[in-house]
Amino acid sequence: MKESLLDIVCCPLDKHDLELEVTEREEGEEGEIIAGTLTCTDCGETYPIEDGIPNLLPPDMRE
Amino acid sequence: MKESLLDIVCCPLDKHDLELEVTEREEGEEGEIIAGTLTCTDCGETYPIEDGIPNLLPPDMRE
Amino acid sequence: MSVRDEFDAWAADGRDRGMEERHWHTAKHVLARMPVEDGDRVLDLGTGSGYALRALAESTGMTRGYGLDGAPEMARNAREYALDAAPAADLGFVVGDFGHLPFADDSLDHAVTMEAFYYSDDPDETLREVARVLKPGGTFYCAVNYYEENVHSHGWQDTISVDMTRWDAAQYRDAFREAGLHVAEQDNVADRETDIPPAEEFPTDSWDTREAMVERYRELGTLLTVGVAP
Amino acid sequence: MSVRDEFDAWAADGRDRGMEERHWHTAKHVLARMPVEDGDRVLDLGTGSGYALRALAESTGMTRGYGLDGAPEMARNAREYALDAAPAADLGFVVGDFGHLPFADDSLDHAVTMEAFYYSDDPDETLREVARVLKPGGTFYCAVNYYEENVHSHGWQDTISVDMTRWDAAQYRDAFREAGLHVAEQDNVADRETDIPPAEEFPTDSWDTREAMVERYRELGTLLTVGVAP
Ligand SMILES: Nc1ncnc2c1ncn2[C@@H]1O[C@H](CSCC[C@H](N)C(=O)O)[C@@H](O)[C@H]1O
Ligand SMILES: Nc1ncnc2c1ncn2[C@@H]1O[C@H](CSCC[C@H](N)C(=O)O)[C@@H](O)[C@H]1O
Repeated sequence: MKESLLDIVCCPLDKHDLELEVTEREEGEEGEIIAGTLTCTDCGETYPIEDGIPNLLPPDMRE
Repeated sequence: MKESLLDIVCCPLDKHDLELEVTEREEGEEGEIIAGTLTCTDCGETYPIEDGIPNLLPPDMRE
Repeated sequence: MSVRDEFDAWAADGRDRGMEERHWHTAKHVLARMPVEDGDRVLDLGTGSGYALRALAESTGMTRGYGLDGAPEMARNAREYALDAAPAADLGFVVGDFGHLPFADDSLDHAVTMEAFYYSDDPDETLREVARVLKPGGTFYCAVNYYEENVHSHGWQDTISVDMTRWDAAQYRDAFREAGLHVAEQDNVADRETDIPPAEEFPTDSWDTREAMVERYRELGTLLTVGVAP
Repeated sequence: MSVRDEFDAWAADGRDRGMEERHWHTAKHVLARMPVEDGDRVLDLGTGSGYALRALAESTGMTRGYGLDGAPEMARNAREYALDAAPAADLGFVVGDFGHLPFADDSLDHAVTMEAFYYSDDPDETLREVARVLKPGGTFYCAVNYYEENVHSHGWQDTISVDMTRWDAAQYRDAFREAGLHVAEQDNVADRETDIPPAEEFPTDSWDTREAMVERYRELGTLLTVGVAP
C-alpha cells in the first residue's frame, strides 16, 4: 500500500484514524509499504499489512 | 389546462403565485380550462390561456 | 428570428412528427433510465410533439407531465396528439421560455429535455432555473445531438436562425455543477436504428463515407448528461 | 462458508479472470457512464480481479483507485494484475467487508460495484456505509446480474455457499433512498457480445431456447442502479 492511503483509511469498527507502523518497505522514495500494522488511535485494534495489502476486515471476520 | 396546474405554476418573472380567471371551460366536473387569464398576485402581469394552453412567456417575448 | 417564428413554422409543416420519429431512436433509451416513481411530476423542456411525456405516461406511474415549449404551434400540436393518443394521461402543455420557467421552486420530481437545450438563450440561466424547480433528489436528463464532439452536427447552425450553444461533454458537466446540480452520469447513447447502407452505396446525398455515418449514429449518438438536485 | 473461503478458492483457480472477461461485456458500458474527473478518488467494492479500476485509470483522470475485497486472494491477484498492466496508475487494494468500510466519511468521489453487491451480509447497511464514505455529489454505480427480474439468474444461489440477496429493480431504488442516496438512474445494460448461437443449435448445455438466451443477455442484461450522495 501507498502511504497516501492513510489520508482516507480508518478503523472499520469505529471509523477513527489509524496509525502506521512499517516493518518492510519497498526501495525508492515513494516505496510502497509491504508489511507492517495499522493501529486504531481510538480502540487500539491492530490490522496487519501483508504483501502490500492491509487487511481491514473487522477482527472477528479475519478468520 | 387542468386546474391542478395552479399547484405548481407561477409567474415566469418573479415566481409569485398566479390567480386564475376562467372565460371558457370544458363540460364535466373536471373539465379543462379552455380560455381565461392567469394574473400574477405580486406584479399584476397577466398571461392568456388560449385553446387550453397558458402562454407563460415573459410578456416581452410574447411577440 | 425568434424561437417562436422558427419553430412555429416547423410545427406547421409537420417537422415536429419527423423529429419525434428520428429522436425516438435514442430518446427511448434515455427515458427508460429515468427513475420515475408512481405519483411523480415530470417536466419536458422544448417538448416538440410531446412524445417524451406520452411515452413516460405509458411506461411509468408518472402522475402529471408538463410539456413546455416556446413555440405556441408546437404546444398546440403536442396537446392534440396527447388528447388523441393518451387521453387518460394527465399531460399539460404550456408556452414558456427555458430561461424563465413558470414553475414554483421544488415543484417537480424530474425534468427531461431532448434535442432542445442548446437553443436556450442563456444555457447557464436555464440550468439554474432547472435546479430551482426540481425537488431535492430530482433528476435532469439533458440529451443533445448537437455538441462539440459530434463534428457531424456542426453544420446545423447554418440551417437554423436561432443561435445554438455547442458545448463539449466536459462543458456540460462543468455547467451543471456551476448551476448547483450534481452530475450523476454522462453517456453517448447510440442510435442503432437509423439505417446505414452498405459500403458500396457511399457517397450518399448526406454522407461521404460509411465510417462517418457509423461514427455519427452508432458511436457518438446522443450525448446524455444527468444532473441531480442536491 | 465465508466470503473469504468461497472467493479465495475462486481466485486460486482463475475464476477472477473468467469473471472479468464475462462481466466486461456490460461493465465497460457502466464504467463509461461514470462522471469521473481528473483528481477523483474511486472505490470498487468486491473488486475481484480489479479490472474496473484498471479501466478507469486508463480512460479517465482518476487519481487514485481503491479496490476492496473480502477475499485476500482476490486482493492479492488484483494487486499483481494492476502492477503488471497499469504500473503507472495509483491503485491500491484492501481486504475489507462491505458492511464495515475502512474509509473516512466524505472521503471518496465515486464508488462502483460490479456483480458483488448482493453478497453483502446486510445490503442496507452496505448502502449506508457507501452513503457515508461518498462526498456530497459522489455517485454509486451498482451493477448486478443476479436480481429478481432476471429469472435466468435465480439458480445461481444453489451453486454458491454465500447467502445472496435477490432484490427487484424497485427494491434497489427504495433501498438506495432509504440509505440516504438519491436515485439518479436505473437501467438494464445489454450484453451484446456474449455469442448467441443460431436457433437450430438449441437446446444447448445451458439454454433450452434461443429466446431465453436473448432475453437474458440482450434484454435483461445487467441491472444498473445509480445513487448520488446529497
Ligand atoms: N428558449 C426556448 N424556450 C422554450 N422552448 C424552446 C426554446 N428554444 C427552443 N425551444 C423548443 O425546443 C424544441 C426543439 S426541437 C425538439 C423537440 C422534441 N423534444 C424532440 O425531441 O423532437 C422546439 O419545439 C422549440 O420550439
Ligand atoms: N461482504 C463482502 N465484502 C467484501 N467483498 C465481498 C463481500 N462479498 C463478496 N465479496 C467479493 O465480491 C467479489 C464478487 S465477484 C465479482 C468480482 C468483480 N467485481 C467482477 O465483476 O468480476 C468477490 O471477489 C468476493 O470476494
